[in-house]
Amino acid sequence: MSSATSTVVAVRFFGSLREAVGCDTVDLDIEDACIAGVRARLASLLRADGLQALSGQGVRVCVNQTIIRGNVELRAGDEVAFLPPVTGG
Amino acid sequence: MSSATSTVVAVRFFGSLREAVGCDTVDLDIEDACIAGVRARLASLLRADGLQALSGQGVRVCVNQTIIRGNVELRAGDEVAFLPPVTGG
Amino acid sequence: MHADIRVETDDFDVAEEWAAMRARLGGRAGAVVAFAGIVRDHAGTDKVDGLFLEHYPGMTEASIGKILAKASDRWELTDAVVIHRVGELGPRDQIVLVLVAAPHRGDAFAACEFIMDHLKTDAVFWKKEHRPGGDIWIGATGGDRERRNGW
Amino acid sequence: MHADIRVETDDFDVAEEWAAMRARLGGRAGAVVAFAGIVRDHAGTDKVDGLFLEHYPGMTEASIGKILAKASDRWELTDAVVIHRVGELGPRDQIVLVLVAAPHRGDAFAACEFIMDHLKTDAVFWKKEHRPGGDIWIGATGGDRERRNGW
Repeated sequence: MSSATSTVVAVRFFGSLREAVGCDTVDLDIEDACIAGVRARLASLLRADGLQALSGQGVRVCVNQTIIRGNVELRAGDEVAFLPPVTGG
Repeated sequence: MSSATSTVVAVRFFGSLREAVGCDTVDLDIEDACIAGVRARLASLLRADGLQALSGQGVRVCVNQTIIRGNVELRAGDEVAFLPPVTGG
Repeated sequence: MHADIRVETDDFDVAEEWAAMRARLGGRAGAVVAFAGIVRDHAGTDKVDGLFLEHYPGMTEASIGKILAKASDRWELTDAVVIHRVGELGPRDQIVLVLVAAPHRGDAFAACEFIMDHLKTDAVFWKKEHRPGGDIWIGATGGDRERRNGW
Repeated sequence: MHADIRVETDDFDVAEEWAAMRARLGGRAGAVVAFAGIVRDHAGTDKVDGLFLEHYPGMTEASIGKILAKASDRWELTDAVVIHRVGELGPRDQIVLVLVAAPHRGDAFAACEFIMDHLKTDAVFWKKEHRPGGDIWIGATGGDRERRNGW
């Protein structure tokens, strides 16, 4: 999964996660071009409470607006999003 | 139930019964001041098919806008109505 | 509960009724549900050229009032409006409006559908359809009665 | 089926949406059901001063589209419109509108309520309530999930 060249992906945080992380969107240059690589990079950037929120119950991860499970590979320009539990209406 | 003096009541017909009877409202001078008296009087006034329609399935009789069952006494000025099955909306 | 019942020959304006209800709502109402019945141009496979609706002034309004009272006993409602047209109506004309406001959406949906189902079977109206083959007086259908009895 | 999905910060006008839908209806549609959600001034016993609604542009519209597709598979519908507001909303503000037209009223009622129940649980929105004690992010409640799972 790892690559020698780095990959830049956009990472977005919504709702309570946006507040916990203190950021809306960040462009991350990741070494390991996958979700685990994003998490590893975030671990070196975020405060502990922000990082913990991303692993909270019901948090879902999207790649290019599609919810994914587990780890998936990423390409340059992909958009990764962390979504807390939703509620409309 | 019968009285020597006559009693005038208004009799109304709605929907298909209004069409079958060929009349909207009629003031009837009845000898027997009750629903049976109204029916007897109508028997002498209406054509057979109109009369038959009044005894059709689902026809309800009202006195002063309240549905009644069987025979009830009437007073002068009462409004009797024959209602076919209803449907709204 | 604010309740309003009208039987009229004139067309109604959903926008006006909706705005009037909204103006009456306090901060308690979280849900408004509206149902409008529209005259269709067919019934089953038969073409329908129009309808004639007849009512019994006084008794008809009272029959609708009983339906609203039952709905209000059963669900928490803040407002209910029923407008039912009578007279000659053509295809695509509006025929009936039921507007309900409630604190919670489940109550508003249930009450609006309950009122509409009971209007079909219990409200004092008579409906004649103008079909190409002639006029037909319509009774509540078996389906209508089943829907009502399902409540 | 004509379908329209909008997520906007501006308020919507029920009258305008209703009129536009009615203008699209042919003689086939016999029933229109509208649901409007309105911001309440309390949640349980807590006062609520307002809401903040957030969405994920693109994904949110797609999540609503999936709900409409499910409804349209399940019931015979001629038209469906969903408008959902985002941003800051105060008590008594309109928050969501679901408008459905169908040949038969049972389908229109069921589809409208189905869409609304799924908007609460499956549509991509995040809601924060402003309460006197502070802001709270709200998740779909157990009751919301039960309603959705009941379909």
